[in-house]
Amino acid sequence: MSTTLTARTTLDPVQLIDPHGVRQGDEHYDPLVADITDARLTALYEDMVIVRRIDTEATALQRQGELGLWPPLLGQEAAQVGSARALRADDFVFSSYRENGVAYCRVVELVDLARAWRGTAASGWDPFSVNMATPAVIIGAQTLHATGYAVGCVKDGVDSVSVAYFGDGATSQGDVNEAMVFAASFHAPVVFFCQNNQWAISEPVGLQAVRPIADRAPGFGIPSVRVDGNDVLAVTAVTREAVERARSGGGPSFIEAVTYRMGPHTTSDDPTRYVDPLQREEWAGRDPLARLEAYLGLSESEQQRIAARADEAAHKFRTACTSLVDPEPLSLFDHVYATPHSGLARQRSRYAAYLEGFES
Amino acid sequence: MSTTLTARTTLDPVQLIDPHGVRQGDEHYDPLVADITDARLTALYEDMVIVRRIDTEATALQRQGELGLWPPLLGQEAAQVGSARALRADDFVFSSYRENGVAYCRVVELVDLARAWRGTAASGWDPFSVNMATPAVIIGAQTLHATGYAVGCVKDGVDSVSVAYFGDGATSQGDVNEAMVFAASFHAPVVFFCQNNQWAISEPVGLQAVRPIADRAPGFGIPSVRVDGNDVLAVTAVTREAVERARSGGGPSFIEAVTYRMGPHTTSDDPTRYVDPLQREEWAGRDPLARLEAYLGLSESEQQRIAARADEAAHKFRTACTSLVDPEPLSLFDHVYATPHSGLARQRSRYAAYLEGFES
Amino acid sequence: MSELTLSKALGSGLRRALADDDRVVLMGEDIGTLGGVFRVTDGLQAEFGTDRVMDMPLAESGIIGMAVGLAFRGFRPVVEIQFDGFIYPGFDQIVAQVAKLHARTGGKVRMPLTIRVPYGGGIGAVEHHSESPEAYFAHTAGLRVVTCATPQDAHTMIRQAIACDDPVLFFEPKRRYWTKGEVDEGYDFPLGKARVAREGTDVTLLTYGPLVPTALDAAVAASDEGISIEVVDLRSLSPVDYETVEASVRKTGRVVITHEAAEFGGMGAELAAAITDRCFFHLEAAPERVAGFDIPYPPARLEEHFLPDLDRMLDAVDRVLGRTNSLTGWTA
Amino acid sequence: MSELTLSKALGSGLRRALADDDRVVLMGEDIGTLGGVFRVTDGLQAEFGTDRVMDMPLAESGIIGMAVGLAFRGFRPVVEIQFDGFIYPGFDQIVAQVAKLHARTGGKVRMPLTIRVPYGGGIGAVEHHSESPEAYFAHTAGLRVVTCATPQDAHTMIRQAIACDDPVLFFEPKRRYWTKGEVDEGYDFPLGKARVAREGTDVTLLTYGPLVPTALDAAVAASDEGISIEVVDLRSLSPVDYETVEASVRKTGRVVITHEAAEFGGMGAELAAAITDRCFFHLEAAPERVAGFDIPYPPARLEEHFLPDLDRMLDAVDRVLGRTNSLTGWTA
Ligand SMILES: Cc1ncc(C[n+]2csc(CCOP(=O)(O)OP(=O)(O)O)c2C)c(N)n1
Ligand SMILES: Cc1ncc(C[n+]2csc(CCOP(=O)(O)OP(=O)(O)O)c2C)c(N)n1
Ligand SMILES: [Mg+2]
Ligand SMILES: [Mg+2]
Repeated sequence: MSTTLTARTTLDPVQLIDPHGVRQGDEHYDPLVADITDARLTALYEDMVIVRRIDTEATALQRQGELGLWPPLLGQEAAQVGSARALRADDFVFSSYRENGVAYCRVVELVDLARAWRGTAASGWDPFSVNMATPAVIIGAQTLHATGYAVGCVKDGVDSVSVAYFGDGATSQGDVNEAMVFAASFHAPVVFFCQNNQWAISEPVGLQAVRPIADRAPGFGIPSVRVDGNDVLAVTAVTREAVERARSGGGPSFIEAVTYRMGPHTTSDDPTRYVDPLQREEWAGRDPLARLEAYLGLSESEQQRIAARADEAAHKFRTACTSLVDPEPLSLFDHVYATPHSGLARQRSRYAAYLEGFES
Repeated sequence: MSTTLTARTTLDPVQLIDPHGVRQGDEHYDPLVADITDARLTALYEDMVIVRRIDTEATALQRQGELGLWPPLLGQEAAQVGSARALRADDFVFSSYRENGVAYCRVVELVDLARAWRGTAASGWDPFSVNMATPAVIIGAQTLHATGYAVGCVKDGVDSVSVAYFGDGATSQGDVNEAMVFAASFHAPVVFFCQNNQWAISEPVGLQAVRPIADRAPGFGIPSVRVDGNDVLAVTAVTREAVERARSGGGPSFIEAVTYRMGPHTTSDDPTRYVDPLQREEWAGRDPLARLEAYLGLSESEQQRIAARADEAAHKFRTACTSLVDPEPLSLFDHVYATPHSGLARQRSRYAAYLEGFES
Repeated sequence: MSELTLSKALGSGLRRALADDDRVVLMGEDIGTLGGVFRVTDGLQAEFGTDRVMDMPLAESGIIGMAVGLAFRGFRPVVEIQFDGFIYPGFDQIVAQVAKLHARTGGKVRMPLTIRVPYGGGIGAVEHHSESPEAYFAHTAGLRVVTCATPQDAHTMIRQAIACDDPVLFFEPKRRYWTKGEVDEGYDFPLGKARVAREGTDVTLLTYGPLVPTALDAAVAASDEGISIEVVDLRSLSPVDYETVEASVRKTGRVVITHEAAEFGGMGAELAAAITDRCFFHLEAAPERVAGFDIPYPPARLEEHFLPDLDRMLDAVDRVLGRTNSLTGWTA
Repeated sequence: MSELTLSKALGSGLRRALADDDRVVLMGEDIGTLGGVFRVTDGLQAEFGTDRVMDMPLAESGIIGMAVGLAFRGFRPVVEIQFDGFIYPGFDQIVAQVAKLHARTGGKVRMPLTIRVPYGGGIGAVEHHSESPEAYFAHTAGLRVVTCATPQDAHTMIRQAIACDDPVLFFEPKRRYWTKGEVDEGYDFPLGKARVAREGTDVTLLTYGPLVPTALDAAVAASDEGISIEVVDLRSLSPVDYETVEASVRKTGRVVITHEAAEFGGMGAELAAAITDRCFFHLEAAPERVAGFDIPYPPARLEEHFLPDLDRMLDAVDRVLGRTNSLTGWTA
């Protein structure tokens, strides 16, 4: 297997539905998605539409001053939905900041996606309620957490697996490489899911890697595969394979989902400074949603139904977001420690007294 | 070329003289060492004998309390001498702490090898006088320095190259992996020379890498080769190839020299706790010196001449080492900064006054 | 003389350094085409080429480690760390290599690195983007640590830092990047010299970097109440210019120290301890610290409470003066 | 009760922790077969298996990052860093993840990690093997920092640290590993409580970890000269037990603080500043610091000059007492 994967790696990424919506037969991967009927594919499409719609709404909210910042996932919907939908509820996800589509599939409450970016909380949700850690902003750090968690699953004798999401830029960080060392060494049931969206802010992937990213893992003893990250079916297939390998004691895997960041790095970014519009246009022709539309040939009413659901989600998101209130000043001191800390307790009471001084 | 190397990598290491002293023909590598006559091979043998003799002397000095610690290189003479002798004087070496054989070849003064271990100085020599940095004790850090230096050579338009020496254990560190990322990205004229001596203190190499170490580099876009590290001729050949590649604009290379640490990690270590004596014995049968003795069939007088030179070096080393005197107390404050620092100047003068207090 | 933002003043300082010495190289993430996320290096790659202004792979340890290698080769690398909170992956290379190589080699190897770190809060950012890690580096022997508060100082000091043969951690107060001020390229002073930003007689208000403007505002507000505050902008955190500090404290007998970093073990601790040691019999009251709380930098909607502001500074001023607080009516 | 070395007292504490709670896992380089380079974990892998006592690949960031993941899964990882100077590659994971995850997640994710760090000098070692990095961590909100000085405390405190739901940096005074003392496994006290190691009335000598025995020796020497020194062993550096410290300083009115770490920005700075703040009108003299110099840890043949010793402590005691120095005849 690892040979098959390695061979694919450097050459053509796995693709099951091409940019024109044409289904590509694949001996190896077709059986892995045999259960994905058109109805289920439509559900994946719906996920992607909703995720994109929320993302657009978030960008609008940022422009209106309701969010401090937002990192759009535009263009990466298939990579996120296709992989996240291949997981079991008891699997655990460690992600970076752009994985709002993954979070959506983990059933994170919409409002929870906004908290950190609105600045009302350091992060959005209870990781254990959805089995997904809140985003790691320090690039690459979460890949080690995923590895440790996976080793913990083995220790606990459960067959849950963990998935680490990270970007192409992250692959340069020591932590990501150490994660591969440790995962291989401990045969950890972890899936490294790299969304190669071609950019680390303004830096093209070529600065981070002179070979396809997926080529790196085999040298660590980790089978890898390169997949068309804009093909939700192919992403599902390779993720299922990797998750199944992990679950059945086959150890770690590495997936490079080749995709494109169609928007700015964040709402603060000005990609016109560095993105070649021709390149972007080329990638626009590989849009993950468009190809499913072509493939599925959904009726207008079906399209409208989905759009309405997406608008509803966006509306819900907006309302919840704008009604988020600022935390109490003294909550500053909460949860820094799990157990009492005399130094902090003193600081808290002094600040409380100081604030009271203003009131009286 | 990178294909050839990759193929070799996982399979049999390059070997030109086998453990029994039998010359193995190799289409690819023979031409690279065509100039190495038996006389020159004898010189390499002499280097190895001297290096081993100094190493033994250093261990004895440590046992006698003249050195605080010593990291023996026993068993790794061919890897160190074979590679170091493939360099030009203007190339620059960044090493770890065990590379005393490399330092010897860079013409580091013998006494300078002892300073740090005797505790009379933080490190031994002026890096620019021999074009070799003093050892990096933090595992793996030097690989990045080598990469930066190599990029500097390109900027300066010179064809010097840099070589980073490190161990099998070091390959787990983020820094070593980042060094490969950066070297590949900047096409740096650097040679990564990993002495896989099978151990990182008590940890077998299998804990750090589930695949041959040399397999890791190609994924970063760096050609690699696995060589019999106890075969000085083969080590010379592969190092020459890598250095030449770097010098001629071909970018970085990675060499895994497969060898064995025949002694303890350092004189503080107790390898009986973890080394399988059978494994050690097996490696004793692959001794780098023995095979050259068998191959060269040196006369007794020649052997004696070499032994005498080695004894002389050991004697010189011992005398110089034991006559190293303790530094002046106030030298504590020297060279912390290159330019005056008011805080430290004050501390120095206060301590000087304090010491004077004792005298009066 | 021209009026520049602090960001542009740094950029013009970098440009001068690049032009004056061809061993100067700039390294960092997104500093090339993009000109850095704060645009400090805007236009420099276009002017000096990719060889002098290098976009680096995304790995701080790698960037700093490579800069060390370049310094071995005689270059003067200027590294940009994108935000304060991203310096930690490079901490080992800074603390174990950059700081120690000169001493390790008995002065043979120089490490004239400048490591630029946009730091501090007040910009409404998410986690890791508002930190003040200066104390870690000030506690590290072998490093110099400086920070600027005005466009003029930004320009002058970045050039001083690059010219210095020692490694310099150069902290840039990111929320002041857009502050404008006159910049005279010819202006200079010794690296490490503190600045009396405003003279006063009752209390010394000691600060640096992003809080200097706030301290000056506090001094203005206090003067309305008849309190004369002397504001000292330290500029250098290692070493500290104790000559200037002592002169001020001996005059006022009272000192308030303020910074954004967490109070416990922050620069304020060292300053308070050293001032007490040096000026014990001149002190009318214990030095007061007004600092960030000992918590991770909070979410944006709480940062106004975390950051020392005019009120908290004046509250402390009142305390060292033994006065009922003029704003809160609250007594020490 | 049994007489144990400090190293063995730690080992027995770890054994108890492993036996008492099956979520405890030990992780580190060479801690398995070898039992750690200081033999603290000797025999534990044989007893508890490779699943509970794990030799880890050589990468500190990886080890700590993996421990974070295990903590997410409900484990209580105990990480051994081989020597003080090797903690820096793991600094980012400690400062940006371990310290902040509980706060980041509003208390949802606990990080009950214990990070064991053999620290300090005096063992004649080469570079990076004698450092005292405690101040970096004490300045980092979200961490607890403790250090032990006796076999009893070593045993008790390592168990406290492992049982604590917060991350604890546990500093072990490596040059005291072979000190012997009685250990009662049943003895306990609240984590963070300081210890008056010797009562006295004239001067408070405040210290922790490796210098506690030296401070006690100094107290004995001083008593011969009629000076009564109270030695306070802090045990916890974050938080500091100021109740105990204040009580002592209010009694003596004079304080000397001593540690091996560099003086500038070290723990002594925080202690001096806080004591001055809390006890200003009780202080007869400014707090004195006796610390390592602001230099990289020196080569072994110079370390006796670097390390605070009895003479330097007594010299400072004389200074806070305004006495001509009894040993050097030198006056402050
Ligand atoms: C350690 C660290 N260094 C720098 C940054 C600043 N930064 C944030 S995102 C980013 C680019 C990340 O690129 P990639 O990994 O490809 O993810 P993407 O943003 O494309 O999803 C950078 C440099 C950071 N967050 N952490
Ligand atoms: C960052 C760091 N962590 C841990 C150590 C402690 N240590 C010193 S040598 C060593 C093993 C190194 O193994 P390897 O890289 O294979 O080199 P070898 O000793 O075999 O030559 C370790 C763990 C260190 N020096 N630096
Ligand atoms: Mg990317
Ligand atoms: Mg080794």
